[in-house]
Amino acid sequence: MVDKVLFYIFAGLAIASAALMVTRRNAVHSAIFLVTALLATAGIFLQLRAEFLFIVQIILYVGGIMVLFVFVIMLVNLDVALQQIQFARQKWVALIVALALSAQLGLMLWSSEKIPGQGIPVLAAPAASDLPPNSEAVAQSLFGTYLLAFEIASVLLLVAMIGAVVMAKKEK
Amino acid sequence: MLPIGHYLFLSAALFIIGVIGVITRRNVIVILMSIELILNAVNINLVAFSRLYGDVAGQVFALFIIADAAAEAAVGLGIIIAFFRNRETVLADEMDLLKW
Amino acid sequence: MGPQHPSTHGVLRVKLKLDGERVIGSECIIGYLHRGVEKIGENRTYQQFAPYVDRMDYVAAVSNGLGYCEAIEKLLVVEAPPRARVIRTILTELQRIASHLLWLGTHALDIGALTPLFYCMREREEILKIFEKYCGARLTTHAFRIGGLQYEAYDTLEKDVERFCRDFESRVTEYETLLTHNRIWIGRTKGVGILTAEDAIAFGVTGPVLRASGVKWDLRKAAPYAAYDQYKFEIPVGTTGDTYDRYLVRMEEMRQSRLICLQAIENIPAGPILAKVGKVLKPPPGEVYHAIEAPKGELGYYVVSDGTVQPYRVRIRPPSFINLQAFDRMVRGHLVADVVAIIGTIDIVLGEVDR
Amino acid sequence: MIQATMDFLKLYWAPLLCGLVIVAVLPLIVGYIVLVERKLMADMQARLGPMRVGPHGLLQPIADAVKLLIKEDIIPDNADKLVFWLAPVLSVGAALLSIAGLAIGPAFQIARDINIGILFVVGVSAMGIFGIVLGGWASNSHYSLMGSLRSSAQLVSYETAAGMALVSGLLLTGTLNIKAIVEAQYTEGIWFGMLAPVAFFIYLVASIAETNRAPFDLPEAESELVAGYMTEFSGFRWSLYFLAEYTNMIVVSSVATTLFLGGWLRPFARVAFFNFLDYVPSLLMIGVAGYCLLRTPKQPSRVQQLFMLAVAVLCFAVALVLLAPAVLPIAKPFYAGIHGGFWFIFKVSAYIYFFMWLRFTIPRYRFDQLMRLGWQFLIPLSIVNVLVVGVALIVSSYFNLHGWAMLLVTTPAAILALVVALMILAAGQEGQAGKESAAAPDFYGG
Repeated sequence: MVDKVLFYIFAGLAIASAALMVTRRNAVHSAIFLVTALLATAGIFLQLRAEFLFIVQIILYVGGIMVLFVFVIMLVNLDVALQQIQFARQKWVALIVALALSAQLGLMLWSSEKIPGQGIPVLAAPAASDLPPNSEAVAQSLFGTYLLAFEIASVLLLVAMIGAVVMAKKEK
Repeated sequence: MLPIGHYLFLSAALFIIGVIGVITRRNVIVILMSIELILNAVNINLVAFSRLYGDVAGQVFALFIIADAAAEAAVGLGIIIAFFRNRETVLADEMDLLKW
Repeated sequence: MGPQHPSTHGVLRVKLKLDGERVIGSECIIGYLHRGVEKIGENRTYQQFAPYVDRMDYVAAVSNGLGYCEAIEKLLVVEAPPRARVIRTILTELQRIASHLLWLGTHALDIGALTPLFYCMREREEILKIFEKYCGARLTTHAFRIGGLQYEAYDTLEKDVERFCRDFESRVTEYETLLTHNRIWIGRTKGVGILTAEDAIAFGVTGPVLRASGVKWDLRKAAPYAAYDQYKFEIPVGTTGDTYDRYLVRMEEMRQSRLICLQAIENIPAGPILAKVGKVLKPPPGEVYHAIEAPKGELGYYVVSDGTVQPYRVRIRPPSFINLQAFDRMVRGHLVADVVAIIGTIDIVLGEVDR
Repeated sequence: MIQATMDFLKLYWAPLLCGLVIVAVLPLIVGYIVLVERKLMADMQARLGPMRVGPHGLLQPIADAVKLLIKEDIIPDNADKLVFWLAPVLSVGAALLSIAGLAIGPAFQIARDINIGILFVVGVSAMGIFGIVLGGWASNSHYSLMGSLRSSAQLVSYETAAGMALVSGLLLTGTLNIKAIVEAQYTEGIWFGMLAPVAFFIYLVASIAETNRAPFDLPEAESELVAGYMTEFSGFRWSLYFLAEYTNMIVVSSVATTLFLGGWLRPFARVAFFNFLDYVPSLLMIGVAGYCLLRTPKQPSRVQQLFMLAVAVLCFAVALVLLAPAVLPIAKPFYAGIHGGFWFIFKVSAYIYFFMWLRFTIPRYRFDQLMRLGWQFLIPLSIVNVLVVGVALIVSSYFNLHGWAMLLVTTPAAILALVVALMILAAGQEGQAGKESAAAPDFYGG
């Protein structure tokens, strides 16, 4: 019962703040709403018993990336960006794309119950208690089966760091 | 653990809002933010299925996506700063010159 | 940095030209505390002008008074009696310690160390008590008269000064332990605001700032006045002329002043305290320039008399005003945070700069 | 629906209640920490500190709180209302939320043993940066924007150093759960601060920088930035920031106590010889009560004497409560809870005392020195330290040494880390000497 209530709170919060983020004129306001959306998603991770991901999401996404975003928004002095109109003319194009997308996804969700065998396997999810302690499990698989992927990801981060530094360096 | 449909619907909604954001907004920073939102929608799906099958691989993959999002944000913002310093603008429309 | 600013030791406005964080150029705008002391001097009698002199460098009022009185005595070709000269030396040296204490407290506060300020104030309180017992006033004392002293030394003067000097030595070492070898203090002051010896001489900078740049010049030795020729003391000299050296020079000066006081109170000669100077002073027409070593530097008085009761012209050479000129050379190339440290280290008092 | 909420309440009434108590009591605790700080500062500076409100200024925090509440709440014109309101709330929220993860004693923990304990606390307190950045931005004055950018840059860079220091600490514990960490220190019989002294030192320095205090309180105490990001906030909003800063201080010191100083363990917890230490807490409180009794007659006014008497009686009662488990057999089960709580609070206050002590004695770093220290010295050192502690652990598990014996391996490891630190320093120094411009201060000269 608690799960259901929690899920609806977080889901509603996520969708509302995502919508607000897209529509806000002021970049800082949209950044704040994105932060609320990210926190709501973190809440959903928690509801799905993925605590490690919950805390990684908070530290890395909200504590790291969003701070970077707010930094850049402040460095790009706001008054210049504000006067420029924020919304592109392709409003209609966006609407059509959104409708097509939602139709497709809706069809997929709806059809899953109807057409036997194709839909999503409705399994009984394992009870929360017998799940292995989350962070240990993540650690085992991260450094066990996916060690190579882990190394590649670290190389990727290294490249990104170098790129960012080169990009943003002041030409002496 | 609610039936999986709820999570799918939620991530679909977030995905759509992200796409709308990318298309309609002119401010490059907000476009980058919408891309972050799309990545987040994907994460929800991954974690939902990993919880459904009880296999933690989904969460590990979500971890990699977050790492990638961090890398992408860092480079993206670097480009924006470099670009803003030259052209004093942050709007996607005005980034039309191939060589500024 | 506006006139009303927490760390500019009074009303000094500094216009900084910045490139990001670095200071490219600076311009000091003064005059906020200009009271036209010199113009007032021209229509006051010699005795009446003496209290104005204390209001100039309000942190070291006693040495201002000493400079002015000795200049007029030179004009009148009158010699203050030996007893008056010794007591004058003691009081001036105490004032030097008090002025350096105030400098140390505020300078350390600007750089962030909170506690030295209160320790310095505690010591300075002792000195001000001695002044109060002697001449009734703590800050603008007007302790001296032309030709000697107004008040006889109160009976426990020797004992008070001796008690103060006895435990002052441990206090100075206390400040040293707090600051001198403190890595952050060194980081903030070493190599900051460097003034080479040539620049110092070119700018006409005097006092501890000059001595820290390596030039061994102190009026108490070069042109001894009052009773300084009777006492032995060294002149501390720095090497690189940065903020850290100025800090060391001033700390050493406090110790030397303490030695002078100890030597002085051993034998205060008996005798009159006021030379025979008439009620109405009419110095013969002529001019005199007399300079003394004030805590901030060379404080000079150029007095022109036209034979009447009032001086024709009184020109005062304030050390702070001239040290301030070297400020721009020192600040160039430093960060904004260093500007605060540099203002502190040249130890200026705006009353003296603006007059 | 009611039935659902009923069992929800039955399940979670304890944490909800504790959460409520914490949020109510915390401003008072912070108020008294501020009073202690002012008294300590005065004591070190040969003066008395607040004496006027209540005996020995004991009622000063209440007076401050009331003053802050009734102060006029100025909002700068064309400031961004939403963000201006949100920033301090975000800051305090993050700080209070991270308190929930902490464990005061074995019994008293709001979020009952979350699997990711310490990480949760560090992660959530990382959210505080938003409060500062947005606060600086919302009051749209150039100075506070610069101040907020500087302080958030400082926070972000020192968080990495603190994080890496925690990692090397967590290598020893093997788990993130706070209760398990302290139990691990109990089984090992030695505090991890001794096993990984370099990590403890790095975390100490990084935590000072993270809470914007002592030599690193640059952004708000800088002479030309006046009060940094807090300038435009007045009255209640400012007190929220103030509350956030002190709560962060409590959080950071309790994380350090849990991980490095053995949480709620009595020093030498397992050694029977030191059992007399159980009586120390109550003796201490009796001493305090005695001192208060001594001072009561000297109080100027009647009401202050009564107040002092009340304080004395209170301390005496606490002494009795502390004495009970050590003496009476029936109170044995409460032993861990009460004594644990006392030792935890004792260690946290010792840590905070060190914070304050630093603040009064040493001057302030300049911003570029501060960042240089963070990036060029602390972060590389903490990474090297993780490596060194890891190697030490493998070696000690190879010889399966435990407890004090592990010191044989970890102390050489610590010395190795220090040698590396000196090398980093020396390298840093050449870099300085290389730069010819007079402006670059000789960072580690003398």
